[in-house]
Amino acid sequence: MNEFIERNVRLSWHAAKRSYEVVIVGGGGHGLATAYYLATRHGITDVAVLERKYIGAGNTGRNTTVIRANYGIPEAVRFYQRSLDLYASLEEETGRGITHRQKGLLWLAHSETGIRAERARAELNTAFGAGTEYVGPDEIKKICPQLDMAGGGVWPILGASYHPGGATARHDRVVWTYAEGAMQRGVHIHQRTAVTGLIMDGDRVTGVETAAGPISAGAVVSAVGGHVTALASMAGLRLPIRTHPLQAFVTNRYGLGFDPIVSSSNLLFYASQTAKGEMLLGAEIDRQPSYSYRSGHHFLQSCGHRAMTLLPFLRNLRVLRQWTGVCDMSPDYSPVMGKTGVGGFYITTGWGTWGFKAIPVGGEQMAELIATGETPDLIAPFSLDRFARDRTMADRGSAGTH
Amino acid sequence: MSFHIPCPNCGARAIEEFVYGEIVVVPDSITDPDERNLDRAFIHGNPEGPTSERWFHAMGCQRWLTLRRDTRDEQIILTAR
Amino acid sequence: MPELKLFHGTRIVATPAALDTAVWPQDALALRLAPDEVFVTPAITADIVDDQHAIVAPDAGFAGAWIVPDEALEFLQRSCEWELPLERPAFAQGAVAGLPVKLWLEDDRVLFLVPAPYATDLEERMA
Amino acid sequence: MTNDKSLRLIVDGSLVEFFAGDNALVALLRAGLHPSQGGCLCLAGDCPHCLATVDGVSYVRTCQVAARPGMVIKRHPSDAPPPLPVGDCPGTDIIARHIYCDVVVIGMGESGRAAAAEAQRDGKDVITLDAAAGQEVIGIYPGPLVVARTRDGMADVHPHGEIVVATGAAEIHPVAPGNHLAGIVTARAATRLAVAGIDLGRVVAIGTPPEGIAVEQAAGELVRFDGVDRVEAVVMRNENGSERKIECDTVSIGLGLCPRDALLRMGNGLAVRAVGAAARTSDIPACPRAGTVCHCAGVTVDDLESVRARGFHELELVKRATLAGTGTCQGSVCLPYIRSFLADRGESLQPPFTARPVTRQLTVGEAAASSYHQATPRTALDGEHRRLGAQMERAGGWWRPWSYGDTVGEYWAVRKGVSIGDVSTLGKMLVSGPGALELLERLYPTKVATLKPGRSRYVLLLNERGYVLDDGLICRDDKTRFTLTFTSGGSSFAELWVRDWAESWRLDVRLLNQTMSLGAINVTGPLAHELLARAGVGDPPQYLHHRTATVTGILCRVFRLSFTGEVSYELHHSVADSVTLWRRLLRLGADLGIKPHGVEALLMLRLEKGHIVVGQDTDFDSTPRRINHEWAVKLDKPDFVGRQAILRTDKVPLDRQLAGLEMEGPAPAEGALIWKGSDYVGFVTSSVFSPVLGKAVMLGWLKLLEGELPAELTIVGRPARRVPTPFYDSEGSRARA
Repeated sequence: MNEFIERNVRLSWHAAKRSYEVVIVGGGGHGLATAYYLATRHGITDVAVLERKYIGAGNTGRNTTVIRANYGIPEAVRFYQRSLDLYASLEEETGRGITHRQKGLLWLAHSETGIRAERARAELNTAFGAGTEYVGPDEIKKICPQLDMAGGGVWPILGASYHPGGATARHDRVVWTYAEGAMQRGVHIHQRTAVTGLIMDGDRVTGVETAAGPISAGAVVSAVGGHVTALASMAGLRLPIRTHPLQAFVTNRYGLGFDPIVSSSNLLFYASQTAKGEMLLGAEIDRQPSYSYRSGHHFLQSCGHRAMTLLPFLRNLRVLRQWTGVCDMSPDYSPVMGKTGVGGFYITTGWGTWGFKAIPVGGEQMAELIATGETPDLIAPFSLDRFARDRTMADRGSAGTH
Repeated sequence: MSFHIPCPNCGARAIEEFVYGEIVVVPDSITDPDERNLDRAFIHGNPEGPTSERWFHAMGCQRWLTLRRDTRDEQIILTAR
Repeated sequence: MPELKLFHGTRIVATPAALDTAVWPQDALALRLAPDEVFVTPAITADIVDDQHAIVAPDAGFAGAWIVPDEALEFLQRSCEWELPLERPAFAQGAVAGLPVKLWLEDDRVLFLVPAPYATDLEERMA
Repeated sequence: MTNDKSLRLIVDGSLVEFFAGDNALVALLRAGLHPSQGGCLCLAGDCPHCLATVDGVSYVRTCQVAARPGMVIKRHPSDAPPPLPVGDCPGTDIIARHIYCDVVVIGMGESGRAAAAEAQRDGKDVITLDAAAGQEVIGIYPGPLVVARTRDGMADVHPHGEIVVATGAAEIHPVAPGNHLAGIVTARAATRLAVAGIDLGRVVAIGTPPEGIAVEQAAGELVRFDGVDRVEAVVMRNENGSERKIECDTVSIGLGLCPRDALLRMGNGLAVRAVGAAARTSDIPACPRAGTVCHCAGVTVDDLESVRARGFHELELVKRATLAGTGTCQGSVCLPYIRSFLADRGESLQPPFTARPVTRQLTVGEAAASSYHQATPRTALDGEHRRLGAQMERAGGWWRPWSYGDTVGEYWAVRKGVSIGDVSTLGKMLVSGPGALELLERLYPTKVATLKPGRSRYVLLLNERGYVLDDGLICRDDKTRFTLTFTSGGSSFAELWVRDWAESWRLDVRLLNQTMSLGAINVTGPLAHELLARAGVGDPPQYLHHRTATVTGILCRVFRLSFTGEVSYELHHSVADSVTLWRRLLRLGADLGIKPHGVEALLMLRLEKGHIVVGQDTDFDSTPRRINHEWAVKLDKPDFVGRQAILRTDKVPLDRQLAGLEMEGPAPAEGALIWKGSDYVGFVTSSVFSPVLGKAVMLGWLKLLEGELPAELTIVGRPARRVPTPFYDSEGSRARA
């Protein structure tokens, strides 16, 4: 008996119309959540989500499902804590299971400077509403008995910040829950519908071109991952985004027994056990920009090696599958959301390695922006024009892994 | 993703031996000095297709090389010193 | 595996043409690290290179050891992800055991050099 | 084949005899055991039914490993995945060997042998990898690279030419109620088991019969398998709709072939070619009516129907909604049926799932074979520090002595006597050539031309965003020759940066990075002159001057500067001389109370002077204005890297600034938040209780409130004040003494 078979969600597909009030490009988590919140919070249901493959085919379905709010700047801590809270209540709100598990997240330090950084993270997080505490070796061992505190004699574990709110949820179920919730309220979702151009009226975006013909829209939202530079350029926008691959792998299924999410600041890997029982391991992004989904052998070797150094029980686990997604990295490791300076065109991008965590809050805030025309306070710091305003959101708490 | 980069000094080596360097191109259409600087500092061409870039062979000769690579499939088209 | 020792020599940075035409002492080993850089061991005097702006610096920044070919190749087969040159003698450089290693391959011996700060790591990884 | 009684292995704690040549699966079947309680066995590494834990490794395909005396096999639990290992799994490091060749042939069946022979006839250097010989290819990667697990470690095969996939085809399994029972085998497996001497009893064949075995052929459509644990009968439906039950001990399944082309698809875009059965198109079996489709995840035909009816039509969505195809066999068994099912329900025949590594499983330990940690460099004095009992830390990318055990004592040695510190980790670079001056003028925000030979100057290094990348010194040696220093953390990056610009501007310069060739020892404290005099340098350079000198008989370049606030001389020398110089200085200064100081004491000393540490006190968007270093930037100079960005950002009101802070009592932790009333205004970047001042001194970020930096603040609940820096010796007379 497979408890993971989706038995509740019902997707209802519609024929495409020629015109919608809002067209959202990209049927991943952010696009679907935006549609869902437009419908549920603002009653805006004349909405189409256009997806070039199938819903969740891009980075939402490829990510490693960590949800956390232990970021490095107050603006980000507040933003992601809101997401953490929305995730925690999403099952109750929708009546659908997203396999949400609050697990706690350990961020390990291996040097004096690392200890200082994790203490500082705990201090900042706590002040802005995301519970994080500094923990010493004894507590670390209690939270995750599998850790080799000597770090294989190479990277001893000296301390950690512990973020009890750290959680995971099944990525596909998040996608389907938002898709179903939006569809139920009348939102159209069109798969296999790639956007090939933006329709401009003067300097305003008024619709999109697709292989099946043009669709006009009162507002167009780019919620694409990986191809945002090309899409934005159709509106004459140049973006501070570079797209990098991010790889991960899972082992076969084993009995549950690895409770927290563990991350190492120096070894740059992270590990958790999925609800299915697979050990899921990831590491930093590939350094070269690329749109290739091809997996590399060096990643498997290096990530496996680093993980095994702190978690020696991994040695004899068998690898099941490795895969690759692509991450749109911004220069300051923070998202880029909101108005673009081009009328009728909104953007949610720069999701780097932190996009999954932000799906609920990203969707909620984008929906509010589109519905009201006013940029909500929570996302105002993340606007595209912050680079020109010399107000970058440099966030060391988010750089490059998960 | 790992692939090999043909270093003109050392020979083909795995990408992990190198450090990536971007070649920034600011369009001529941008003429205001501040706007040119803003573009140069933050904007990325981020092309889906062939792109020119620099790689520093940190594990070998410790020199830069220039190459063209297709970001869709990682094919290397051309290398120069 | 023998203990790695510092190799005393001279680091020269000069125009490629000046290095191409320089004649090194017969007993010296000249490793061309880059078109404009050479490491000569043992140390030599400055006036060999025809470039008034050349940097000629005494250098003991590499630690190294000569290894018999069988041992060297056995180690390289598991620690070196790139193909060794076939001709001898030959100079080659790149990652070996995750470290920036320079190799001088002769018929009956192989010289391993690594920046001195990585000497301990190379010794451990060769052991 | 002889039955040697010494051949025993252990299955779930009991001894089981096997024959020489048996694989582990045959050994189990010979003993009347089924490795996973049931399911159609293929004996070819395709299905998930022979998985077991072998010698501590779960998910091993027992048909792919030779039985060995003493081998310990545990069957996976029938109702749950195998348990997560508890505690450490000791094991020897597995080695990966790199092999170079022209052509790789994967699979040594008939077509593989032919392809290998043909390549060899063409004079190619051929490597063959055959799963039957224990060489299991786990993936094809860009490079191209073929990675295989072999009996003596991993093999990383790098072909110059093509990769030939000759992996053959897998047999299609049955989907019908009862297909979880033991006693069902594929036709090829039936033949192999018979050859191995396993008694199959009465064999009924569905579809293509096995070779070399007497069978009863079952005609018609498969309805179900009957039995309790083992199959006892198979029920078939005739063309006229009537059912017929055929009693049996074994059912042989010959329902067609599906190419083992995962490697071919994984190598898409690389020089990969399939031959033989691996190149065929897949047989698509009839759409199943009932039964388990995916055994790895436990997905039935009803489950497929249920998710399809609720809008999951895409093959990938069906896979994700049921998890069919995501288990150990990665769709080998279920994929033909899911495609058949969706085609039957009116969708087009959809292409197979994306092929991803790994195709044959390996352990994490095997995956990590011959992988190395990024090494942390050590200075030539590493051994000295350890002998002195230093707490060694990774700092700025190097192993450095954090403290020798008495940080405050080390501190006072600098403030009142003399101390030495290992600063070999600083970046050091020589620049020479006609273009050297221009390079530095364009690279640094300071005026370089005015720097006289023999003089040094503190400099910031900026990027094109106008952010501070690093700081250090420019030291002029002569008209066309300079020495540059960088921070320890910046040293690995500095060479890339300088070379990139020199090339981009096409300047005629020579660059030599001496970071790893030169050691550096900082002699600091009011008695530093005295120590240097004893060391043979009676006329040391003036403040911010440098020259060559022989120190204790060792040739050094002596740079006078100060990071600690006291008189300081940095002695740059060959790494070959570091230990000798260090020991001689300690001996010469013994009666002066000399002590070496570690990084922790150094961080205290510099903080009292208000000196920043790039990376600790700066963030990656720190402009000179934000860190109060506008004095180091000469905007009246022609262009330099970062100039236009500073002109641009100067037009925007300042939002925050790094400032000096002080408070009574113990020092708060670095990272402590700074409040103005109930408003958050920033955080502390550096913090120490100053022994000489008797109060806590700090650097920290402050937000401007209504255009002003707040002055009266609260940190860790206590009052604090913004104050100018330096905190100590604000005139700088001690460093210049």
